[in-house]
Amino acid sequence: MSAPGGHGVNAHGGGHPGLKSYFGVFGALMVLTALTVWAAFQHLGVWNTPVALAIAVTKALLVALIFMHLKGSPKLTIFIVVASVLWLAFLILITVSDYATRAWLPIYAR
Amino acid sequence: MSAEPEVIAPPRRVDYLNVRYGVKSWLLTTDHKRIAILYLISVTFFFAIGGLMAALIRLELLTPEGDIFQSEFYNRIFTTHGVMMVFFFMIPAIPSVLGNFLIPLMIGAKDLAFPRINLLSWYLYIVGALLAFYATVHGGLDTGWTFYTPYSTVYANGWVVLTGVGVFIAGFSSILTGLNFIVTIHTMRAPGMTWGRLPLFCWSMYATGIIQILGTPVIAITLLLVVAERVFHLGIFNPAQGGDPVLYQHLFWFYSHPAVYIMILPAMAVISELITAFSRKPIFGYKFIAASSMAIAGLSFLVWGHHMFVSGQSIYAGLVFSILSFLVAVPSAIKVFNWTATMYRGSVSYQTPMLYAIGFIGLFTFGGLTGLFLASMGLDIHVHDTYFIVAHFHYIMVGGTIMAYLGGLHFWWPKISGKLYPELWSRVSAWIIFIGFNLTFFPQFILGYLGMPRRYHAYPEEFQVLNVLSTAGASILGIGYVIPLVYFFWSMRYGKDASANPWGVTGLEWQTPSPPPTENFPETPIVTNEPYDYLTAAREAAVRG
Amino acid sequence: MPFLPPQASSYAGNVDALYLFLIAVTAFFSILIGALVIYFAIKYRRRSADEISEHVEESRALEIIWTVIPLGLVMVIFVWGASLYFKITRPPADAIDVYVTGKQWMWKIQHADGHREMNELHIPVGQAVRLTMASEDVIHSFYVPAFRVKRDVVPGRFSTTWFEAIRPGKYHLFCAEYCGTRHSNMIGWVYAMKPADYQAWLAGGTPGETLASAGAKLFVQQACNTCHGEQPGARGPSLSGLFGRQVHLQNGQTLIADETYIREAITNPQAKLVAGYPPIMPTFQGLVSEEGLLQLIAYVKSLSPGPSGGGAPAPAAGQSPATSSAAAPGKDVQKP
Amino acid sequence: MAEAVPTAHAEPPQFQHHFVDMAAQREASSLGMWVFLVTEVLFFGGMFTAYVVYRASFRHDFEGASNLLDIRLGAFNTAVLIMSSLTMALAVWASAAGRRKLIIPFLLATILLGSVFLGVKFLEYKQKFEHHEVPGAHFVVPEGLAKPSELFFSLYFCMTGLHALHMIIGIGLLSWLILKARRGEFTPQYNTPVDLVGLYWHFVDIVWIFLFPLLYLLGRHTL
Repeated sequence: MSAPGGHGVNAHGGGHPGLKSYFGVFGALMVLTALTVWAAFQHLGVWNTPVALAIAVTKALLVALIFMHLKGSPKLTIFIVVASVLWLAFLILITVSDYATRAWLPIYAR
Repeated sequence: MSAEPEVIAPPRRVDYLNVRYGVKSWLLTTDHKRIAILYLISVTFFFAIGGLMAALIRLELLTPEGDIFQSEFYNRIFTTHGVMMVFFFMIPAIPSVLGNFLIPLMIGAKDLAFPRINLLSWYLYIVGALLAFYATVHGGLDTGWTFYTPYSTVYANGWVVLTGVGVFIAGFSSILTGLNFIVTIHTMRAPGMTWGRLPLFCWSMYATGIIQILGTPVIAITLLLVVAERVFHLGIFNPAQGGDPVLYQHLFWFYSHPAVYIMILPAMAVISELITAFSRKPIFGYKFIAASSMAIAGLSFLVWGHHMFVSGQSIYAGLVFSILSFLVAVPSAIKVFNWTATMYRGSVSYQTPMLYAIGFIGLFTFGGLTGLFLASMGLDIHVHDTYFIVAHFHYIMVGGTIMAYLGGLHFWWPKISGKLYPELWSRVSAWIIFIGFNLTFFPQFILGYLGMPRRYHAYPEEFQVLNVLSTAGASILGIGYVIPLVYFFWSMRYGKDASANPWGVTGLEWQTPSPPPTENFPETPIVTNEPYDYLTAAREAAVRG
Repeated sequence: MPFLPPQASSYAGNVDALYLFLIAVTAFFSILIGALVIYFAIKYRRRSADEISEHVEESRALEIIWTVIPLGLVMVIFVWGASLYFKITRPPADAIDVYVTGKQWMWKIQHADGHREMNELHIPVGQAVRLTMASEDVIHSFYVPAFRVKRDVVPGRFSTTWFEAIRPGKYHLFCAEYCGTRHSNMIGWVYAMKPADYQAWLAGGTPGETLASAGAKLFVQQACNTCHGEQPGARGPSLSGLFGRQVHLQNGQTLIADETYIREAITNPQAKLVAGYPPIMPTFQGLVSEEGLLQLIAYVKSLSPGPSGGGAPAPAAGQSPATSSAAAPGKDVQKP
Repeated sequence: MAEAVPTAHAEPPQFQHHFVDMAAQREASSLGMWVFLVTEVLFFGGMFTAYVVYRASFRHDFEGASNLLDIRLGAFNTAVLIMSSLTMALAVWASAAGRRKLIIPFLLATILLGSVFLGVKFLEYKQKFEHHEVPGAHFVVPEGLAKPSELFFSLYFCMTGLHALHMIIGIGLLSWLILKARRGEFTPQYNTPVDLVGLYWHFVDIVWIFLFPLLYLLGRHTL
């Protein structure tokens, strides 16, 4: 599983993304930050939060895949990252489902 | 001390115990076996504290009126019993004592992946536990081990902050142990030790590690918020300032239900090993037991709402939690059926570990089935927060985890100490524990359904007979637990020396001398045959013999 | 059965039926597993030190059997438990209202017609009783074992539950959620009485001011009527007939106006803004005590038709609370 | 990780003996770090859950309180943190590519940017103290908002405070790296500490990437 020791190997054998991709990601992150600030002031009605979250997720993916060289990491590492996000989703969504469905019940039995 | 025997002993073999002496060699060790011994001692100490509190509770409940202690003091006693037992005994016990000692041995590794983080994990445990112990000695707290808000954040006056910080720090010890197990099992298996040949002990420990990693941080942040709310008067869970106590319960039980699987999965790990070792037969349904450990690890995170059926949680969320709570019971049933099937046409011996294993199967089955009462929403309304619940989780924790912990300690004691424990005394204490346990907790099922609430200092007269029975059982149970402590110490001095494989069972840990050298194996073993393959082991022994 | 508490409420029998079924299931499987384990331990005991057992082939069929059967069984128990839960949580329409306030270490109980009791609750047999509960400090839990009813009383919101006594008697009332030093003294009695005895008890006590009329006074005193009047074009939504009705919110959601919604509208009005009305209502959090909130809820419920309106006096027809300066509306006039 | 033990074959001095070879040690270290980051995700996750639930309950107060935060400082801080992520990634690249002379400058740049971030954070906190927006005894409910706005500030201080604490720990780790780099310990065969601290730093940046919109931007469209 591990590449032979040598030039440019990182902690788990995956090759290092080149310099160009680092600066590319940096630029993209800056643009996305400006975009999310701009988007926050637009009246998108119910879409404001989803847009802000989508941009944040994109930025997080950029940092994770390139800066944290998740792209090219062994499948196990990617599986671990996905598991953590999934468990966070379990925690948030199931807790929110309790609050969302509290008012559904009619007061008296039919 | 008796006179030294005249005969000159043969040159002593160097093992992990006699390789170095002195306090520093223990307090700065990175050898997973020595760290397991450090955990064994500290975990036993806090079990004794929790056990003492249990004795005081049972003493007080002999009479309907609260006449031995003030209410305030009684509340602090049962809170200390809960905190000490849950956070400082049940959760660390099997993983950090048996898991630490055995996982490297079972997979043919020299040590865990991160030996120094393993020592750090012990120090975090000791710092956290001593903080909580300091709080207990100076008065303790009276919030219950669940720290429900707004009582714990606004109304309670006791060492909530210090105990919360202690549990917070001990939580990181659990995280680091889980992290060490996961990485070790992934990266340090001996050649030939594929996932399909991994002992079931390691499978369950791996599943426990996953729960420790994914669950513990949530209670860490929840306790931090409770401490912050008490210190800085924030209103995060205080309804007067807009906070919601039910949200605290969601965050608390998101960890605390998987935590009960952190307690039972290691017990299942030990039982899988004991049943196949003492039936001298390959385990029945290896893949199914391993898969059900992983299924439990996954499903255990989706069921926490069954603690909140009556606390104002929405009915539809309750439906989801109830159906998932029933689903998580199925893997446990699969394991019990597979263990029973393993004994079929085996060669069953009645040595003490097997007595504990058989006791475990009976009590865990009964305890697990009473869980179905609590998962069904309609019935939980009546039995929630009564002694029915107390009896259920004691059947699982005491009848299950502690029986398995004792069984495991007896089974691997020759490997840990190099000495054999006294077989007669251990069988006697096993029976005493079994009888004492049932007499203590079975009456509590009846008390619970009759309606006696939990955490009551005084109770109506009609419950007294059952409570007296329970206290009688508790005294027997207490004696039963002291006996092993005595003869384990006795065996270290006077026990017969143990061979590498005193039980004649398979497993890499039995192919290295007892007690093993610091580097576990002279040279890294190559695994060739399937796990628990007694036929091949016997054929090879015949060829060698 | 010596091991069951008295079956004193309408659904106690159903709960015990599920309980006995589960006891049967537990006994069956425990005995099955226990017998098998002991039988195997004896029949296949080790006869010689180095005896090796023959190989037993794993059977996938057996594995499937003892996965599917438990799965089917637990699903049956789930459906039974869930249907029982639905039956237990929703009161029949003709339930009378009782208001309970949990306070550190006592139960303050108020009947709709003004009777007040401490740690005691007198109810008629054969009549459904609906509890609207609030807590003034920490979480308590109203628990009557004989009725198989338990409901946490969470501070900051209303909790409701109901029961219908079917056998006269004196039954324990416990607080089931740990609430501090005298948690085990926060107990009391529920007296289920034959209707005749209940009426005698009612006549005996001198009812204080009814909750609804106290609520009406508070409604005027807090100047709620300046916005929530009956006249068209009022700045706040009309409250008559509100309880139990569908409410359409500004963000498109619709929900049923129950106690929790009305309480939230008082303590945190911005949370659920009603469609078609400006969000100008100030919060009354801290201005109205728990008692006051109970009274306002009782008053609002008295404005809507249905049983809860029956017992409580309602303001005279046509004379809306907005305009009535006199605080004591007529006692028996039904609101249209 | 670094007590130097001379070995026979060509493994670097930091090789731990209970591993099979250096590659296995690297793989284990990286796996261990990622598993640790999982616990960090759920550690912050608890507070995000509380935030999501309370924002749904008190939408108006949360949006109003969020508009009181200084968006210029927030955006500037986000940019600073992204830049520090770049310099951190370059430090990891330099250590892996054997460009020893560049390691320390990039680490210093990361520490500098981190300190700038903390400085701005300190400025914001001081501003809040002056405006009585700190929850507790002398919290003043901003006009036009109700009591739950204090809940917003409680969550604001808990989340950004814990994030700042993680930044301080990160800066401590970076300084430890500089000490090791000065001793010339990092070679292309052994740059694990730099890589692991890099993973930690990028994670802390990701947390801020989510904190910024949720805390600062959620109510701006209502202005």
